Amino acid sequence: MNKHLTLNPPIVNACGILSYLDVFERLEKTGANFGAWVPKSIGPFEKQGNPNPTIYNDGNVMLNAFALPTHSIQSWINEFENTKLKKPIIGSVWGTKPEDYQNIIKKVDKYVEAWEINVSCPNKEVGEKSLMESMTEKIKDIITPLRNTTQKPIIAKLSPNEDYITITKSIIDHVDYVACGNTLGPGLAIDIYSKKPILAGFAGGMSGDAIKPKTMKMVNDIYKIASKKDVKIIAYGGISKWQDIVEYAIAGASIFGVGTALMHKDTEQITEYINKMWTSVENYLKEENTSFDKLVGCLDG
Amino acid sequence: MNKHLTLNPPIVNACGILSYLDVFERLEKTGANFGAWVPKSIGPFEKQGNPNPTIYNDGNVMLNAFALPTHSIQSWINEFENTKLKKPIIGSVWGTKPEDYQNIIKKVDKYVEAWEINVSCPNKEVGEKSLMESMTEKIKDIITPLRNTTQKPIIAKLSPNEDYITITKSIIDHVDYVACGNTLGPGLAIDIYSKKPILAGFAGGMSGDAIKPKTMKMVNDIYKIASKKDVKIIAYGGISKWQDIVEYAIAGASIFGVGTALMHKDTEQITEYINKMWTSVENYLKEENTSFDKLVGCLDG
Amino acid sequence: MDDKYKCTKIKEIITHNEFNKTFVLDHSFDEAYPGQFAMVWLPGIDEKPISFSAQNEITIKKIGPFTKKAFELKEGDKIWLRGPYGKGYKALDKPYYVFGGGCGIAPLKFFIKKNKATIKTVYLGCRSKTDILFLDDFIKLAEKNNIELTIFTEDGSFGKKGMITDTDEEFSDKYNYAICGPEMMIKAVAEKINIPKQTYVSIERYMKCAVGLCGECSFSGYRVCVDGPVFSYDIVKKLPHFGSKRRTKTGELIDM
Amino acid sequence: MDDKYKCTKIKEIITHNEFNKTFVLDHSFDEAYPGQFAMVWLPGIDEKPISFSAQNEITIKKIGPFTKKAFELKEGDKIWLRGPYGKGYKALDKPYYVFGGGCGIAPLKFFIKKNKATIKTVYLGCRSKTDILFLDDFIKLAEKNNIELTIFTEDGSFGKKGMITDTDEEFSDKYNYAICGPEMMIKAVAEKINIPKQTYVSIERYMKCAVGLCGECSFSGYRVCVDGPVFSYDIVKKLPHFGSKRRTKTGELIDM
Ligand SMILES: Cc1cc2nc3c(=O)[nH]c(=O)nc-3n(C[C@H](O)[C@H](O)[C@H](O)COP(=O)(O)OP(=O)(O)OC[C@H]3O[C@@H](n4cnc5c(N)ncnc54)[C@H](O)[C@@H]3O)c2cc1C
Ligand SMILES: Cc1cc2nc3c(=O)[nH]c(=O)nc-3n(C[C@H](O)[C@H](O)[C@H](O)COP(=O)(O)OP(=O)(O)OC[C@H]3O[C@@H](n4cnc5c(N)ncnc54)[C@H](O)[C@@H]3O)c2cc1C
Ligand SMILES: Cc1cc2nc3c(=O)[nH]c(=O)nc-3n(C[C@H](O)[C@H](O)[C@H](O)COP(=O)(O)O)c2cc1C
Ligand SMILES: Cc1cc2nc3c(=O)[nH]c(=O)nc-3n(C[C@H](O)[C@H](O)[C@H](O)COP(=O)(O)O)c2cc1C
Ligand code: FES
Ligand code: FES
Repeated sequence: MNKHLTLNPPIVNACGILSYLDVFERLEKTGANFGAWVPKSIGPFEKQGNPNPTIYNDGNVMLNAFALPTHSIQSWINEFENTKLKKPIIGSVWGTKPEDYQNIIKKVDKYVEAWEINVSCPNKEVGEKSLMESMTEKIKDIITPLRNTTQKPIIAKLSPNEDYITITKSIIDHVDYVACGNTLGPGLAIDIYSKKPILAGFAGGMSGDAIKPKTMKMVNDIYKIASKKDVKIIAYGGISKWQDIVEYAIAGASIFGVGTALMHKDTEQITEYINKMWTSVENYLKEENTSFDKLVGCLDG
Repeated sequence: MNKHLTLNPPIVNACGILSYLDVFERLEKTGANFGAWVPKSIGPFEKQGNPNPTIYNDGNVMLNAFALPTHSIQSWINEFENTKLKKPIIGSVWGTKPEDYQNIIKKVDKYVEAWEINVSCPNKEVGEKSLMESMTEKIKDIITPLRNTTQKPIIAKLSPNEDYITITKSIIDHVDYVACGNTLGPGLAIDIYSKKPILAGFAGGMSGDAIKPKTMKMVNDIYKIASKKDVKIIAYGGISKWQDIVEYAIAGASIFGVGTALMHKDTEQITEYINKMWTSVENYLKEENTSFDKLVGCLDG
Repeated sequence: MDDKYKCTKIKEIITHNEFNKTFVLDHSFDEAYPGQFAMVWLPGIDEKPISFSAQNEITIKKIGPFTKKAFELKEGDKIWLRGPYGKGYKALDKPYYVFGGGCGIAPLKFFIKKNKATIKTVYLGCRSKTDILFLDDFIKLAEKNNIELTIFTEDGSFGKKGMITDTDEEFSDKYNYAICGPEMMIKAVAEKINIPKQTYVSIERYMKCAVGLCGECSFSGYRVCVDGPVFSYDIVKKLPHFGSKRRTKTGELIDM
Repeated sequence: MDDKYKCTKIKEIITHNEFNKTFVLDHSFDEAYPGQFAMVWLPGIDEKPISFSAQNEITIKKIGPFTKKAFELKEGDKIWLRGPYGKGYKALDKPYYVFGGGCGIAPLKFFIKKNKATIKTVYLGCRSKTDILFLDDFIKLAEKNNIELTIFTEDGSFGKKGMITDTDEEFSDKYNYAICGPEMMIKAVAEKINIPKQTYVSIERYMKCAVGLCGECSFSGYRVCVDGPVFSYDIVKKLPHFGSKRRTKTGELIDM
């Protein structure tokens, strides 16, 4: 029997967006009704990530090349110890080898309700190789031992840039959720006056509305495998309006992460935006005379 | 010595856009200054492609699942025989096996100035398998014999969805150009009221502004290989303003194809739009005190 | 600009005769003007261009698989449209003569309602009385707005007996002329009028994208979806495909 | 809305002293208002938040690698900015007292120029006369617009000798208060005024995205780039990080 979360509403922030517990607390105080919070991916060693520019929004696509800045596990624990958050926390973790994941999960396990295993960041640090090469075997080796590391639900966050069907099949018996997906690409933006790449990290993962159709296909492809194994889907990719949530639900997702769409919004605006989003989904369910459970995966095609 | 085209300006329509010789003639008569014309991909047997809807534009991304409709080679030849086009024609060809490509090229060779080898369409026809699986070996087998089939420049149009670096290396000695790239994805769009996929072909290739950063990365990655072998690059993907042409040139491209950006434009509007685009590039070159040749591939990063 | 579908409901169905139905929609396309069309989608079936016969109305003639499916729709059913698309009939400086034949009558009803004051004369031509769509509307519109209305039926079951081209009226360049109907009828009427610069006609070709990209709807190189469907007859009459050639779903150019 | 860079040229450089320069730009950010900032990019180097000191002006204090590089720029050189970002100082119902310290004087010059009629009094506090940026502008602005101007220098080289908090003026709730400067100075001045609801202060934190996404600039959970940089002191004074904690480039929360 797989373990699933009951989130109310089933909306979370995408990992790397808002990022810190104090930001989540501020949003809870303002009344923002997220169903759970996903702090920035925790890594095995302190690092600053890339210098600025770390993002570039050309009006159509968001690129980011943060390259996973992270502080020490101890200073993360200090933050977890002191938090007054009411909603559950989904921990995100990254590493360069299976032991990294296990070590972090062991140390931080008691502070979170589920673990999102980030094996899909497409970004590189300047001069470095890719932080995580998403090869099937490597991902399998990372994910498989984790059932012995934690009792919490395990979410594999996969990349839309890899052969995600083969990867999903190789891990499906060891996870409770598949998260589809991380950023697309990576993509390159060039400044025509300096003739240099805009991002200090050269290329960056693509996110926002622009990637939605690709992630939608990924959700539906993986749903066809996962639904037979009691594995659920989290959708991340270009969710910006209530219709996107409905669309992802029809494709097979049951939790929805909002990332790039929160851009340019202050605390009050995020609160209003998120709360209206779920109300609108509920109105749709009423009008269409259906339920959320019936909607999930009902794609007729 | 590789064979290269001299196009003035180095701007073409993307294949599958405008598509027919009479449309190109109309644009020439109206004064639209394209440097060459690329008719719809010619295939080995008559087929209608998918039923409608064949496109879906959600405002951020264009999806299409035409699935390569094509009429008989003889009726293509009739059109070529009767055309009054002044600008050169770049033939596009697709098939399901190497012989398909060779047959079509032999029959149509005298009407075109170059051949674009489409080995990258991500679309499927309803109920069919993918029309072309872009596996490295298959592409190599398609491209390699073509030097013996035609004396015209050979352009391999590759997909951004595959391991294009490995593919490029396998064919680089047998082509004059690499075209980057075909549509991304494919992506899925779902109608939330019918709960059906919008495209009759289920999923569709993504195009337009949304895919530009990915194709830009592809152009630059392939330029690094191709520039050592006297192979040039054609850029297709989200070109919608003169700045995009400059950006692709800096990344390494020397011919530029415009597709989705022509959406919603009538004949007069396309004419004005295209003619202004190249003038603006020339103004930039003057202001920046540089030349087009110096620009190509000058990315400093 | 996006090309999203508007999913709306059918408020009312007007059955004109065995082959023609008008679907009144819940949603009004306020930007639509006469001569423009929508891409009408029936999920799982197909999607086809259909002209607006009012801002919230389309009129469909049953001729093949898609239109047959449309005829199975009931009041209250959902229907999907994207658009409006294309160039329609414009209100110009001079008053109009309007000529409608067959199913082409429907968009002209929209044109006349929108431009009552600038319509001088309406000619309608049909096989028989039952084929005259919106007959009552036309009669009322003509009476109220002082519009001359002349109707020809081939079988003489209403109005004058004969073809629309049987009129012996002389046409002057003090007027504009709008024609909508089968391509052969357009040709015959426009030649009879013989003032091509002031004559506007609506052309149909097979459509896929409807946004000017695919070229499938090419009419001697004009893309009907963006350059038309309404063209000046001055352009149309010189085009080799006019009344003669069209492209099929494969893109092949064949005789009409 | 996009976040593209505006590549503009440096029209003029004003060297205030060893550590402060103002860059006058060819391009005017017409939407920018006082207290807002731009992300200033030097390609190949880094990108940092800098406040507008006019619609076409930024003032930079040399303190580290980025600002050092900026100081190497010459007139005519290109410079890249995106923005304006954040919430600035608003013109409100009641007239303003304005308090500027150190580099914080620059954005306040912009505020005063934009809102001349509603400024009652300006206090500036600096270590020494050479540190008072835009001194001539302030004197002229004060004279022309009947604004009281009081300047404190720690070494007494201009105006009154002492700290800005050494004033013995009594502050009433008939006014609004704008403070810009180092966090400790903000705290001292705001506590002295003691009318938090009518006091607006500008906060700095390390920034990466500047569009509210990454959370790096969190100031007790407020994202300075979108919720600030200008906040009501009523909010700020209750925040545990005020004057006490900031996040580093790794995201770690450390003592200031
Ligand atoms: C701009 C435009 C506006 C239109 N407005 C209307 C309208 O208001 N009401 C309406 O009923 N129909 C209209 N049509 C035509 C309508 O799109 C077709 O009748 C419909 O596509 C037929 O679909 P089907 O599957 O029922 O029949 P099909 O099997 O597709 O067609 C049946 C027969 O009609 C011919 N045909 C189909 N489409 C066309 C075409 N576009 N041009 C010429 N011949 C064709 C076919 O060759 C075949 O012989 C319009 C078409 C265009 C291009
Ligand atoms: C909203 C906002 C507006 C600003 N406006 C201006 C301005 O108008 N003019 C100007 O000169 N500077 C301004 N700054 C500060 C400016 O961004 C930093 O001084 C600059 O980033 C320093 O870069 P550096 O590489 O030169 O030095 P760094 O090596 O990055 O910094 C040198 C020292 O300053 C500290 N520091 C750096 N940035 C900050 C910060 N944001 N908050 C607190 N301490 C910091 C570091 O810890 C270090 O001790 C502003 C900052 C913000 C957040
Ligand atoms: C600025 C930024 C930082 C991100 N950081 C992380 C991260 O640390 N870990 C991770 O798993 N995903 C990260 N992502 C990916 C997002 O969680 C999400 O998968 C992706 O952005 C797609 O969702 P969106 O289109 O709603 O933004 C980041 C994305 C952005 C834009
Ligand atoms: C409607 C449509 C039809 C297309 N048909 C073809 C085709 O037949 N052959 C081909 O090689 N590419 C085809 N493409 C891909 C384009 O040539 C081009 O590579 C892609 O759309 C990216 O360019 P854009 O973003 O400018 O549209 C098609 C694209 C679209 C949108
Ligand atoms: S239908 Fe007109 S161009 Fe595609
Ligand atoms: S700098 Fe990223 S949220 Fe403020």
